[in-house]
Order: sequence, then structure tokens, then C-alpha cells
Amino acid sequence: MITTQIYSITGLLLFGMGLFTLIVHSHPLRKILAVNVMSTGVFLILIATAYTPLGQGEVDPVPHAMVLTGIVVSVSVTALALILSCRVQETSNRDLLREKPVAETAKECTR
Amino acid sequence: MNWLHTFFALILLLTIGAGVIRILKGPTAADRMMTAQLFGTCGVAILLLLSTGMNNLVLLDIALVFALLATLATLTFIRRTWQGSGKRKHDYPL
Amino acid sequence: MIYSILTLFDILLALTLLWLSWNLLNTEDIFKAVVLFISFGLLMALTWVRMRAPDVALAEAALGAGLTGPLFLSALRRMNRFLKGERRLDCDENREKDNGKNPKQTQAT
Amino acid sequence: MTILYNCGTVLLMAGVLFFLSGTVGLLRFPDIYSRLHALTKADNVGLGCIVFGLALQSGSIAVTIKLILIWLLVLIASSASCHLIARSAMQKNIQPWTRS
Repeated sequence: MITTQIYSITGLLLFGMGLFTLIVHSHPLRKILAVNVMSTGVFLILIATAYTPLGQGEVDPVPHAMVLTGIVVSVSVTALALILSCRVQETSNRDLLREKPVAETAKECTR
Repeated sequence: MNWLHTFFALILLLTIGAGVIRILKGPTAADRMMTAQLFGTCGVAILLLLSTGMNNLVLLDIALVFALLATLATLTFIRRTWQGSGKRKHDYPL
Repeated sequence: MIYSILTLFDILLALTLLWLSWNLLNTEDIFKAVVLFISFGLLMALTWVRMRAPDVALAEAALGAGLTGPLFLSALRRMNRFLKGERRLDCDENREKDNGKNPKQTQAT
Repeated sequence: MTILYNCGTVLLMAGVLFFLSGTVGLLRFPDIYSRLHALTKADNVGLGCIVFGLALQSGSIAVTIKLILIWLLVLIASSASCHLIARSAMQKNIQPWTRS
């Protein structure tokens, strides 16, 4: 019982933090990371509803199947979003990395 | 006596939590990636301990997948991110 | 016995997850965020194991930790190479032929 | 049976101690090469201790073989990637730390 509550609250907080970051920040890679964290929070809540403790019977397999499908779909959506943001940055003249000055970011990331 | 295995897994989880500090203030990028690899090894150990602590032998297979795939991120990092502009000073066959 | 040592494990795992995701979403360096996301995937696999869902844990360890991290690292590399004005090997020649524009001229200042 | 179980418990404790020392080395050492040194050796020895402790406690030959296979896979992967990291650091001209 306490396990379900702990992980449900954790999933809720993860969803809230991801939504906040998705609204506030402007870097596309960070937006994709925020969407991934949000989806992880939803999966955590779904699995936490299906949990039963160790000696008290089996867990519910239907949310497991849904979460399994959701993980695969989220990975493919992440790949599509990454390649789309790369193409947007290469075809448009503007630089999307607006969070810091561009030269610093390019220097830091391969330091 | 299975609580002892879970207790050891707890200590290893504390170890992971201490390693996050090195990711947060690592001076170079390789320090951060190295710590991610430490997390892979620690995760394998936690899974092995939990397979006894939770009486579930399926976790050994998950530990096998962990050990195989935690290196993939490091390899990609070396080949794609950490290498400079493709011009090498030495001619090692990489 | 409702409260066992596994409950302590749960609390510590949840706190580590929250701390990790908070740092992930609020750091300035984007590469640090990607490495923290890889570690986050590993800890999520541990969480699925703890929730008695080993099938989901197997999928998360294969996809979340093994595939998403390299995808992010490759995308980061591609963005940085474009920002520094380097040429990409696969499609720059076609683009030059198409519109006669060198991507080196469009690099950010 | 009980003697084997207690030997396994002692090995598990040694493995956890190795992991702790590896993390302390990762946090405290001054240089990327020394951090790599601490992390690789201490953690692989710790994982080996945990694997052999669990193999002593399991009492089944199939589980023992699978545990040792996991350890061998971790050894190969970890040594390969650590070698790559150190060689790339040398190629990027990162100087080793000296007591100056």
C-alpha cells in the first residue's frame, strides 16, 4: 500500500516537473527530454496502480502490456522528434540554441 | 536472511546517489560518461542482489541486458561526441 | 509486515529519481542533461524491477538506457557540428547542387 | 551448507566495500586517469566478489554459470570502454596530474 503511494506521488511530481520545463525552456533537445520525463511519470503511475505486494498474489498484467507498448512508442517518437529538430535547425538560418550564447554551448558540449 | 541482500542493495543505491555529484561537477565530459558507466555496473550488482532479495530469478536476464547495453552509450559518446573534428594527431586505427 | 526494508529501498529510489530529474531539467549544460537522462533510464529500470514488472524492466533497459542515450548523443553531435560550421558528409553536396549555397556561410556568429 | 552460506555473506560484504571505495575514489581523485583507474578496478572486483558470493549461496549449477557469464561480459565491456576513454583523453592532450 505504502509502495503504491510512494511511486504514485513520484510519478505525479515527475509529470509536473516535465510540464514546467516544457513550458519554460526553449531549447528543442530540452523539450524532448521534458516530454520523456513526463511520459515516464505517466508510466510510473500506471505501474503503481497494478502493484500488489510480494506474498499477496500476482500483479495485474494489463497495465504492464500498455506500458510496454508505450515505452516502445515513446522511443520511436523521440527519434522522430530529434531528427525533425536537427532538420529544422539545419534548414532555417536561425540558431535554435537560444539558452546561452552559441559559441559557449558549442565549446562546452565537446570539451 | 533475505533482508541482508536487500540491505546491500540499499547501500549500493546510496553509492549511485553519491556518484551523481560527480556528474554534476565533472570537469570534463568523459568524467560524466564514466560515471554513467559506473551506474551500469552498480545497476548490475543491485539486480543480482535483488534477485535473491525478491526471490525472482528472471532478474539475472535483466542484469545480462544491462551489462550488454550500458556500454553502448559510452561507445557512442567516444565515437560521436568526444572526438574532435575528425582530424587526429596520431594515426591509431580506431 | 507492511513496512520492510524494501520500503526504505522504495523511498531512497524515489528520492534519487526526483533529485536526478530535477537536475536533469534545470542544468544549463545540455550534455550534462543527456548523461543524467541515461542514468535516469537505468534507475527507472530498477524501479520497474521493484514494482514486480520484469518485462517492462527488460524493455526499459534495452530501449530506454541502450537506445535513447545514443540517439540523444548523436543529435547533439549533429547540432554542434552544424553550429561550428563543419560539413556533414552525407547530404551537403546535394544541397550545394540544389540551391548553390554553402552551409558554411549560414553558420551562427 | 551453512558454512558455504556464511562464506557467501562475507564475500558479499567485501564486494559492497569495494564498491564504496570505488565511489570514494571517483569523488576524491584529482585527475581523469586516476578516476578511471579507481572506478574500473574497484568496481569490477566488487562485482566479482558479489557474483561469487551469490554463486556460493545459490547452490544451483545453472545459476552459477549464468552469474559468471554476466561477470565476464561486464569485464569485457568495461575494459574496452575504459581503454577507449583513456586513449581519447590522451589524443585530446589532457595531461596527467602530477604532484607539483
